[in-house]
Amino acid sequence: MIWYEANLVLIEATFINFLLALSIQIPLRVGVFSFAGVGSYGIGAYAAAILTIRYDVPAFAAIGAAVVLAAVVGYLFSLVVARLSGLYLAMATVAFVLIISVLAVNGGELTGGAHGLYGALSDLTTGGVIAVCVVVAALLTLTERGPLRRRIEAVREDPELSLSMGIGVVPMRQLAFTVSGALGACAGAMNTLLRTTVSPEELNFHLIVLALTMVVIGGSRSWVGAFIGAVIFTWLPSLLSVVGEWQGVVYGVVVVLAAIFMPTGLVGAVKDLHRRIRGRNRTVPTASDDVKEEREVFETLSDDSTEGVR
Amino acid sequence: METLINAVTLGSIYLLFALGMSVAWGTIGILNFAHGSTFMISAMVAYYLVQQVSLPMPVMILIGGAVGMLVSVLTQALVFNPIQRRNPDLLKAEMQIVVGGIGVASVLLAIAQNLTKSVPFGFSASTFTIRAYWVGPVQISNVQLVILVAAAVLAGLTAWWLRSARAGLALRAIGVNPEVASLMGVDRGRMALGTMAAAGALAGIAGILLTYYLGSIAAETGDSLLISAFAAIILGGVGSVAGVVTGTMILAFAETLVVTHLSGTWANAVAFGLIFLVLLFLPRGIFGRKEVRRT
Amino acid sequence: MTTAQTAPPVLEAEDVAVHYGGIKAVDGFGLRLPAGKIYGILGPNGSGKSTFLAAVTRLVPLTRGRLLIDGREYHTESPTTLARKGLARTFQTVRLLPELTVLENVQLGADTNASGGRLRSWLGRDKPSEAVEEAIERTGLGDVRSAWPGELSYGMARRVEIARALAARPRLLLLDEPTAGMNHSERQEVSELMRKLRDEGLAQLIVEHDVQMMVDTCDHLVAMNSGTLVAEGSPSEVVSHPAVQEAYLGKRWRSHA
Amino acid sequence: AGCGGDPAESTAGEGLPDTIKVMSIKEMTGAVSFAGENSTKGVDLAVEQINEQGFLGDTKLEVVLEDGSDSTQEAASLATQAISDSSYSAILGPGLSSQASAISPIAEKNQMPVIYYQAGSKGVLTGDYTYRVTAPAESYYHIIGDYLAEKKIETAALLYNSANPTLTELGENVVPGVIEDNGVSIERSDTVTNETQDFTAVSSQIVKADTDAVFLLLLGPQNPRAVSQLRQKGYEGEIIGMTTMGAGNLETAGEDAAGVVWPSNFSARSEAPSTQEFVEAYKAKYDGEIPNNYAAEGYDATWLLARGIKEANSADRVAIQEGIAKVAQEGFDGAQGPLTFEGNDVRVEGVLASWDGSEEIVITLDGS
Amino acid sequence: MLEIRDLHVSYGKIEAVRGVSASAAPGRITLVLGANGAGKTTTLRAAMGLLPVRSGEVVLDGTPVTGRPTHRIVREGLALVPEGRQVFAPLTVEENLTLGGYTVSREKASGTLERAYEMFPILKERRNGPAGLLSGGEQQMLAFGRALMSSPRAMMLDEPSMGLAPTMVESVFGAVRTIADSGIALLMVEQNADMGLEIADDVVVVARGEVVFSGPAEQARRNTSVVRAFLGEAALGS
Ligand SMILES: Nc1ncnc2c1ncn2[C@@H]1O[C@H](COP(=O)(O)OP(=O)(O)OP(=O)(O)O)[C@@H](O)[C@H]1O
Ligand SMILES: Nc1ncnc2c1ncn2[C@@H]1O[C@H](COP(=O)(O)OP(=O)(O)OP(=O)(O)O)[C@@H](O)[C@H]1O
Ligand SMILES: [Mg+2]
Ligand SMILES: [Mg+2]
Repeated sequence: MIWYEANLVLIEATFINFLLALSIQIPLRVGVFSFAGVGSYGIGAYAAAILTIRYDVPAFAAIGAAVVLAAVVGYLFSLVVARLSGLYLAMATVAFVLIISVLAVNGGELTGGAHGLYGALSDLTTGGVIAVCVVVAALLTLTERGPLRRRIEAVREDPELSLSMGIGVVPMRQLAFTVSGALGACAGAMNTLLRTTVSPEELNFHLIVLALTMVVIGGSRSWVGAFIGAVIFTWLPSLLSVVGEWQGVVYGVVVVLAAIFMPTGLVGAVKDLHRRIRGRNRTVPTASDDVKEEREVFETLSDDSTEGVR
Repeated sequence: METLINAVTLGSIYLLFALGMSVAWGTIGILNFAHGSTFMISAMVAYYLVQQVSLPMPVMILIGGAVGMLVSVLTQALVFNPIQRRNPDLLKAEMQIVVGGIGVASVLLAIAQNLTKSVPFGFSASTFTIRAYWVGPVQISNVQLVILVAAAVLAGLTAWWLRSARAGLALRAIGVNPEVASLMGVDRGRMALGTMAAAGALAGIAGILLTYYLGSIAAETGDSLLISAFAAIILGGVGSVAGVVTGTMILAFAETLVVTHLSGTWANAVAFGLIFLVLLFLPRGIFGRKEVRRT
Repeated sequence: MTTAQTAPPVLEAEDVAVHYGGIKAVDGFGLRLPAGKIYGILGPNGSGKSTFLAAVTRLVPLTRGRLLIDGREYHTESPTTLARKGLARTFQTVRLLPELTVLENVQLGADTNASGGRLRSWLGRDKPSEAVEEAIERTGLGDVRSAWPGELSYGMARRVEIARALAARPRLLLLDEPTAGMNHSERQEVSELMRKLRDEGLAQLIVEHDVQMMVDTCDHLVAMNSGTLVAEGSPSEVVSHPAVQEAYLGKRWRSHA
Repeated sequence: AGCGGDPAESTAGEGLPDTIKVMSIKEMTGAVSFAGENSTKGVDLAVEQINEQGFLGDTKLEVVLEDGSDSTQEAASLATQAISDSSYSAILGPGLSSQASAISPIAEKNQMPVIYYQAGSKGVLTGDYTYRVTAPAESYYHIIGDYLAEKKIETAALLYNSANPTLTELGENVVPGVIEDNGVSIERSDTVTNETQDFTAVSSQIVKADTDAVFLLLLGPQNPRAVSQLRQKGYEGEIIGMTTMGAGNLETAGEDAAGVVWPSNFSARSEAPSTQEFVEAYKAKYDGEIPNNYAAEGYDATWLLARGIKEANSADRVAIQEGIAKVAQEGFDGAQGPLTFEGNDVRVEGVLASWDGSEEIVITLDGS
Repeated sequence: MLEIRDLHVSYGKIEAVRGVSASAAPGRITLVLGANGAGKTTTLRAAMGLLPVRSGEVVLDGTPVTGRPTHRIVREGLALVPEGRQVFAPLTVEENLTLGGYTVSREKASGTLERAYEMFPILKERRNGPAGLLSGGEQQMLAFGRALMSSPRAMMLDEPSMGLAPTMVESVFGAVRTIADSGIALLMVEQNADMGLEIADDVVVVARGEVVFSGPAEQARRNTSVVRAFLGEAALGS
């Protein structure tokens, strides 16, 4: 219990980061390299802060409103960037994030300018945050099995093939942007309400980098990966403080090693292992008898010589 | 007019920085997020050297280039190459490479922050002194001149090499399909190492010149340049030297104009808004090759 | 089968053209595919066969022309609606999803027309349907159903493609070089399968360079060259057509005719 | 926690335990480690003095240093750890506004006294439990007035970082007010952001405006660049800055920066006796090193806390808070000179610091 | 002379090739036949250094090249036309061909470039267009032409006729014969057994990762019934 209280900030941050990581991971799963979720994080953070400070809206109503707003923005954004793909799209979304942060700095009264907003006191509890995450994870589980998973795989790996098989690629992508916006905003809003403040400094390139690192190292195909990534990168800095001034170096080395040795993320690494074990037990569809038979057939062919036949 | 020169100088700095990154990315498909730290570490090593012995600018440039090359080659050999070996599919490896680069960048940044405590450092101990000249009504300094010339020459050389030399073609082939490139007799490992060496040297040179020009840089300087460079490369279109040149210049002009006529606060918004707009109309940047895809 | 004669053709394409800048990949080609028949398209490399299939499946925009399924035009509809109307296809290159097993790849085909509401089909329990099992069995993929596409030989991968299309239980099947990379006995198996499917009422349009197999399999052949139609008719008519012989068939076939 | 010093069991006025434990959350790594490092030196010096003097009687003050780096989450997490560990009586807080704003509500809710340094943003001091020992520049910036008069400055340009709350506040409200109060007109006002590296374009504009003075309100590392580039562009007027010019930040600009002045909350050359005492002690402890403002603030923060504890005569957090409040009402002489408080926020007289090309000096104006 | 001796290749625990031997002498064509999944492609890729060899040897003109990196093997004079075309899609046709001649001198390359264009005029027509937009058959021609560019001493072809129209198959096979006659050793995997046998000098039949027959093509042609039994009725045409 003491441990829980002492590390409450990190525990909460783990779940917030989990949602943030998901907002990057969801588009990635359908093959869209988008960081717009980080921008939604900002939208959600500010929306929740403004609603709480100015209008005294209850926590879950503020979060809900922020989520809806960001989901709509996410959807509209997907319409705007419909023609973009790959790293070009990634750049456009980075631009989106940075523009949002500039807007926050220049938002005057509304956003509190460079100071940001503070005093967003609410009744959001850690339990509430965890409950939201559990619901999100449960919903995502449904997308990771059966037909929906296959559709998502198809849209990511081969959009054209998906089309010819009756899978709407464009709606799927729009949905991904919308969900990503909602999740990002949820993370941002809850973080603001837990910390009671938001400042434009939070919305920077490092947040993008953090979100990406969590997803890639945890695993980009399943919410479990995002969760593992969130756990690692929320707690790693604290754990590393034992190495003192060189913690930054150790942190970097850990990231590098993970990138090299876990090409499909931690979750992928576990799956690969499982696959390998399964592969060991699978026998080649070969029966030596068959070969023998075939060889006998050919013996007759080489009536005068069996040269070359082993 | 002076604004023009200032903008072109800023553009040239971005260019020097982005050039190496663009070449590595556009050819062998390595998007190196440690490019900024490589740049910064080169300047930092040169700084520690120049504190010991007062060195002239050309020597400093050589040192910076050498350090950048070394760092970059080590990054390739120890991080990117193992990633690619384990993941022959370039597209799949792309993300790992980005994250690996982020890791390397944090290592280098942490080292530099530790050593300098993030206090800015400069080359005031170098024998080089900055002089400003008046060319008609325009003022231009000797560092600006060096930067302009260096950027033009290096960009020209890179473009020529990529276009005419067979090695340039081989590099692009590696970027498309490393396995088939090796079937053509291309030594992928060596080519990649060579490219990264060149990219690193460019980063190092940019680090030295920028430090002279700004007077000082700090450990975090490389990171802020990284986003700008990334943006400029995308804006111009990946894999084209003309693209990087255009991209960096547009970015520099936009920023300069905003800073001088509007307000620095909006510089980022305008620059990135511009990139956003351009991408909406040209989804693969200004000089980007169209994606070859057919049914 | 009198209805087949009176009913409109399953697929009708009229004066289809697809131009890429100066390149006229297809330039005024068309055919009428009745229900329960196998039609084949022959033509030299680069004559526009694959492009025609892409146009028919709405994956590339038409420069001009008319497309009809069951007598109804569909130029403006998306490829997805076509799939739901019972059109399935394979591609000239192998396009399996690397992170799904063979079974899952085939299941993907069946997902298109899974019965029940969309929500149920997305979220419900997931057991290989009858159509999937049948497709796997008919293409002889039983042994490798749990393998990953990367582990398959080329010919095996092609079968998975066919199985995936079959799993959708289509009414109209378009096949682009389905047997490339298979040896003769394997081709014969595929050919037999197609004929059996035809007898079950499936209309098929096949593009293939194995003339012998085409002659054995198809009810009707259409020959194209440079994006246009050069000959049409029964297999024997078409292979003995001088223009086809000249542009397409090798010496072996020429001497045959 | 078994020993008699468990503050959870002691109540106000019950006397002090053998040791009082305090957590010091400082940025020892990352982008602002120079601040954490120097501040910590000041804290260490103060702790040494307090314990040697027996300022708290037999009670020893124990400061546990934790690295909050430049991460908000880390700093907030450390604060929670301190709060939930009942052996901690108070927190010497971090210097980044973002970190402080995250800690303040937690501290307030859990009644944990925190004393920040730097952290100039508005949202930092929101309740009774949080204090700050760095006076906002606006409270002493007016001392530049005499300098403006002496130098007969009539026109000025302004360049500030609009992404940083403290600097924005200065650039938008405080400095223009001070300037205009002194009859100087502002000809230009430009802004840059945290990422700005290149000041040439804006320098050209400022040179063109040809003002008598330019005010630079920038981040530490930006200062030498802006100064060098202004001078390279041929700017010859006065350059006036703020505290970020201190702490050796102008060193890399060398000669270019000679003559730059700024109102500062602290200068080692200040004549205030308590400052000189601090400087001497500091030099003695750290091999003749001259303390900068971060060190002075760390020192003052620690002394404020120690005084508060003595006043409270208890290790109880609530009592300590009340003790600090009492000390704050009276003020005291610290490294930054005579300190007074406005609410929970410190006020100092301020000095006019200047860079003479190789080191920091203090300017005393003899005119008017 | 290209010799593959007792090659074993595995994918993890799966043994795909279990002791395959095949050889091709200069000026001769060895045809490799076998069902889908027999291990033909695996053999060629392993010989080329694209897959790790578990045991066995690959010898080119007396020099063992087993286990060397692919680009070194190419420089030794062995070329592979990979299965499934594998052209560099975004590069132009001419750039693809130029890359094929990466290991030889410029003069020599420009000579072979002309030869390739002569053989496949469509490539010349499209030389400045991206290779990825070519039709399937056109890409196959490009892949073949590209391998020619390196002027190898020995060449391995993995189903060169796949996706080619009959006339094209004839001209490619004609070209293969011509190349062999110029003194190059050829190892060719083909599913088109009847046409393959017409130009081949030797035959190796692989089944489930093992060689079940190897001998002169003449023998196979004479005993058509056996080949039929194995490859199916249609194997030798009707
Ligand atoms: N997107 C495109 N852009 C430019 N040209 C194209 C494009 N798609 C196809 N072509 C060209 O159009 C022509 C027809 O191509 P298509 O793939 O339809 O031929 P095909 O008949 O299927 O040939 P094959 O039998 O070799 O597969 C080819 O010359 C090809 O290069
Ligand atoms: N990457 C892989 N991992 C595991 N097994 C593989 C892999 N690649 C091929 N195999 C298996 O190895 C065996 C031989 O495959 P290979 O591709 O060599 O056959 P092939 O003779 O070329 O067949 P085809 O005529 O269909 O091209 C097959 O059983 C195949 O499933
Ligand atoms: Mg085709
Ligand atoms: Mg094969």
